Amino acid sequence: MKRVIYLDNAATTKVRPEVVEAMLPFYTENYGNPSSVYDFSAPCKEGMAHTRETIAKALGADSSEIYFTNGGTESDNWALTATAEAYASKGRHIITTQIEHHAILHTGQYLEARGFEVTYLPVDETGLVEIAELKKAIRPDTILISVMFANNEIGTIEPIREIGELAKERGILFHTDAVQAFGHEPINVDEYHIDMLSASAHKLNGPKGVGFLYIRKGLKLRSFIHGGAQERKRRAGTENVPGIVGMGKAVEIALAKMEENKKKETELRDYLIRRIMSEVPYTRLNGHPAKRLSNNANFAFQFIEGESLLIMLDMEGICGSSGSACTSGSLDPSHVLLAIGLPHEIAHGSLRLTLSEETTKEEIDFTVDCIKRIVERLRSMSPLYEDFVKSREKKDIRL
Amino acid sequence: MKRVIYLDNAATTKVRPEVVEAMLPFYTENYGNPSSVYDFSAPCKEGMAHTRETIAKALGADSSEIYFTNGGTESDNWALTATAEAYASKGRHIITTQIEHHAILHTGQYLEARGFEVTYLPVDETGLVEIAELKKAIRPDTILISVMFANNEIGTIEPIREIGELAKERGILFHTDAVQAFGHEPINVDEYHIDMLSASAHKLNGPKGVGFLYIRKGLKLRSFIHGGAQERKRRAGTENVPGIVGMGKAVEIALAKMEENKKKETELRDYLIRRIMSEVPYTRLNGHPAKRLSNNANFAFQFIEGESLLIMLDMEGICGSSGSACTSGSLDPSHVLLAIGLPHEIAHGSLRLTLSEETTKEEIDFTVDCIKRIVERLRSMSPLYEDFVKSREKKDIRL
Amino acid sequence: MYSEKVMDHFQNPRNVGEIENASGVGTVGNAKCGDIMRIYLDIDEESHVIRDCKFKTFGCGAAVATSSMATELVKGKTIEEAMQVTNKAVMEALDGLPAVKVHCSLLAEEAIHAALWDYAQKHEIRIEGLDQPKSDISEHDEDEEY
Amino acid sequence: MYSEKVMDHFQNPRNVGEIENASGVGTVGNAKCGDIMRIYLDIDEESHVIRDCKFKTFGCGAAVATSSMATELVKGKTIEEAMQVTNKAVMEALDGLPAVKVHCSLLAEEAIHAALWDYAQKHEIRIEGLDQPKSDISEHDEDEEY
Ligand SMILES: Cc1ncc(COP(=O)(O)O)c(C=O)c1O
Ligand SMILES: Cc1ncc(COP(=O)(O)O)c(C=O)c1O
Repeated sequence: MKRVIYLDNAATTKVRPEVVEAMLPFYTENYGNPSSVYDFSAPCKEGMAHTRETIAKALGADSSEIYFTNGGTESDNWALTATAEAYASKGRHIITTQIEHHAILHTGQYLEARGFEVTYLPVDETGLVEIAELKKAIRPDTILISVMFANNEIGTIEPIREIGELAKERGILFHTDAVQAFGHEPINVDEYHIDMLSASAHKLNGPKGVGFLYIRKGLKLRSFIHGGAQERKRRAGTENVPGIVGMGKAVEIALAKMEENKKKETELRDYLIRRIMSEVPYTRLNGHPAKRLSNNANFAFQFIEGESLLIMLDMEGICGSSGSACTSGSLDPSHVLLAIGLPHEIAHGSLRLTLSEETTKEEIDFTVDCIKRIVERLRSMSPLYEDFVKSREKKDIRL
Repeated sequence: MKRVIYLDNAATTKVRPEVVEAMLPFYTENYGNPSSVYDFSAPCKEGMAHTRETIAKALGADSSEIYFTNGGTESDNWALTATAEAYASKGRHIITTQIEHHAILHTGQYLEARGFEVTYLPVDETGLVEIAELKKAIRPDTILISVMFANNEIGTIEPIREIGELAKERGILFHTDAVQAFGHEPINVDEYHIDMLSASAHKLNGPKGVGFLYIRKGLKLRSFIHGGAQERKRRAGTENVPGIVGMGKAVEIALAKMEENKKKETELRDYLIRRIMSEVPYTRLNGHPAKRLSNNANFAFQFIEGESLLIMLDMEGICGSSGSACTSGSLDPSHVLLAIGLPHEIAHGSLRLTLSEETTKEEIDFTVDCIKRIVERLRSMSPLYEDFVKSREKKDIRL
Repeated sequence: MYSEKVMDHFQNPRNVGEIENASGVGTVGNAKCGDIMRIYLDIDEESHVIRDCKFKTFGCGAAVATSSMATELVKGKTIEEAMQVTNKAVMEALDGLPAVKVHCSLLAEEAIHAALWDYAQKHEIRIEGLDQPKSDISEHDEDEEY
Repeated sequence: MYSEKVMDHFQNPRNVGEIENASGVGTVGNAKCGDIMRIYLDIDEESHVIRDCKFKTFGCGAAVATSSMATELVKGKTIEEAMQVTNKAVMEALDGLPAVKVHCSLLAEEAIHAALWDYAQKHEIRIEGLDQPKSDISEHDEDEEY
């Protein structure tokens, strides 16, 4: 089998063996429906309760504030649509940012088509939301601010505490899409004044198809999916018990190893960035130099297009991404890269590499060597590079 | 460990070992994001495509008409809300039945609060929808008929083909909640004129937290969960690849064993019904005598209440249900039993036993013996039984 | 879902049965809400001491257990003392009940009161603090509201 | 996602490069849609035969592969024959393209036409069926619409 260097941990992660082990008994032994009264279902209820407590503890929340969902996208949809509906009598204005995940942006559009107004805040060239801009955007009828904890493409970590404080001061609800941050960065919902928080298990070495929404006690949100009385009547549908148990285990381990992994990944990532920036000319580092997820590196290589780069890396067994995974196949360049001010042709040439605790220095070295070679090759085929070289030659002649 | 006799297969089922085996590689080996371009994600795409084809073949549909969801509840929510929205300009009237699952009923209420009109058709005393009633309910502004394929409590199989034909004739869309029927009863969407169909993997020995919605080609339904471009832009969110692969395997096996299992379960179920009806006096069989799911038996034991019965059965290791699992903890008697005309006190005393291919005659015999003893005991404690006996004695004296 | 005490009183209910020619009988609840309790009291007319107490209950595990516990709590007590046996006392004695089952303990209190009322009517006495029982007890709404 | 033929032409693109003093050069596409193709033609002025053809492309795998295939298909052909090389022909020669990538084949056709237009302008001739190329090609919408 071909060796694979997996550097796309922002797209999804490998499930830990301990997580799979924790899930297994819930398929063929403790397979009961957690809503049932009999004893046979007790392990399901206990398993779910344990996950709820683990997550609550991780966030400094109460376990009754954790609602299991199918993933980050559902959590985001729920938070926005239910808040809009519950607080429509107070106002119909929502503030979010231009660099949110599509799960937020498209839900925002859905609400706009239904009579809500959504402000999409710009960000600075590092991807940071500016508090001054946020302040300007707040109106008397603003009911919700939704700003992601960390961006999935460029890794920028937003000033969540300041935003939370401002939201609280103004009596506006605050939701954060922490799909990329939860389990990777320390988060405390009280310290940061977070009212709602979305997360997804498969971004922290847990299984796909399970996530949660934290909803602060007292918020009057309707359910998003209607039916049975599960999740204290707020989220209907037979619960994905193995998935929930797996998520609990994944969160437990992620928290225990957070500091160690952050340190390790930051070092390796910085090494990667240093090598690329010094060895590949006409390259830009996207995102914030310091306020960024410890495993995220995002480069823009001028004059080349990202998909070709990805395919060539793939032929070497290297998994990376250009834009976010969900929008692959789309012809638009990443909305995030455009929002931080990149011109189209440069936005098209971006490469995101996201490390895991298993990534080695040797893998990084191999990857950098491949990138150098491939970028050079693609530039030699690029009409944009040809034009650039020719105009530079002209200038040289003129000088 | 206590021996468990699991007779609650309508609530959820044991996952087949073959299904778990099919899922396992997708946790720790083929863990890629199916939206990614690199080769590493190819097995994910193939696994998903295989499931889509398996399901399509099972339904006589095209694989492009199968959309993966998080389960039956989401599928039901999606079908109803998206149809309502897409066809609102044509009309705002929806027809469903009084015996649907809460996933339909509560979504119906949700739509009623948003300006739609919903007719909840009555059923006859066996749980069958009457075509004459349906005809009467149809109006020029009716846009959707949603009738479940088979009822989850009493097992009655509805006249889906006739309903489908009528819907087609009148140019009305037809959705069926086949959560209890898919994988257990043969279904062909063209023969039955089904436009949308909901199903859930965990009801057919697949994993919890995954299901699908069949949407006939040409229907213009919006997505229910907004975000990335997954499922041809109709269902956002990173796909639950292991779950989808597991569902495929479960469907494959369910179809291969359908005839054999139906025969086996029907025989054993009929034996159970015969013994209970002849050995426990003042008992009623709920549902249709013949048109019922092959694994479903539902009894109403007069003068006793279902939860006490369940707990006492549980102490013997027998898992059954009273009403549907989702509504346990609720004080209301089952809406299904009320809809077939049972008075409250009898509706409260119902017991649903649903068999699997693993159920043995010996388990059934033990269960019947326990039921006889427990029903007798509970009746001896029941004021209703006391009144009944006294009034009978009076009558006897009078005679 | 139930405490051990509840399970014990459900599995081994105390004082199940009838009392022939009881001093007072009370039946509360209704089939709609799924619980019916009937309490029989044998009361010493001189001392007003509840000499015996039996019950029959149609209902869930909690209904049976609260009936059983309520009969235990009033047995041997005077009418006045029995009037102090509240639903809270019954719940505490059972180490608590799930929120959705609290109404069962109210029903048990009500059943005792109904039997005492019957006794009072028959003997044309007034019992301090006792009003005519509702023929059935209204459902108390589930705890949480979203 | 790509056929073997596409992958082959992407990995080993034919005719990459420039032609100095080319008879015709055409550049189409734009950075916004993410694909830019430039085609160089060396055309025999007598016979109107395309003696050589080279390309440079900024774009995805399909863009590179269609450029490569398009140059292969027109090389050695007369201008009139080259005018018959449609995007369908390019796609077929590549054993198909994913639906979202069909626009790349249109772009390749357009690039050939742009280079031919350039040749025609320089030589003040008219090529049957050739109109002035759009400076860039509009994005063709994705196949499905929901
Ligand atoms: C008829 C019917 N519809 C819908 C559902 C909901 O399915 P799920 O719980 O998998 O979301 C069920 C099962 O609970 C059911 O029996
Ligand atoms: C920031 C962010 N939000 C939301 C999501 C959606 O999560 P999921 O795909 O698990 O539904 C993702 C990942 O794709 C993400 O990175």
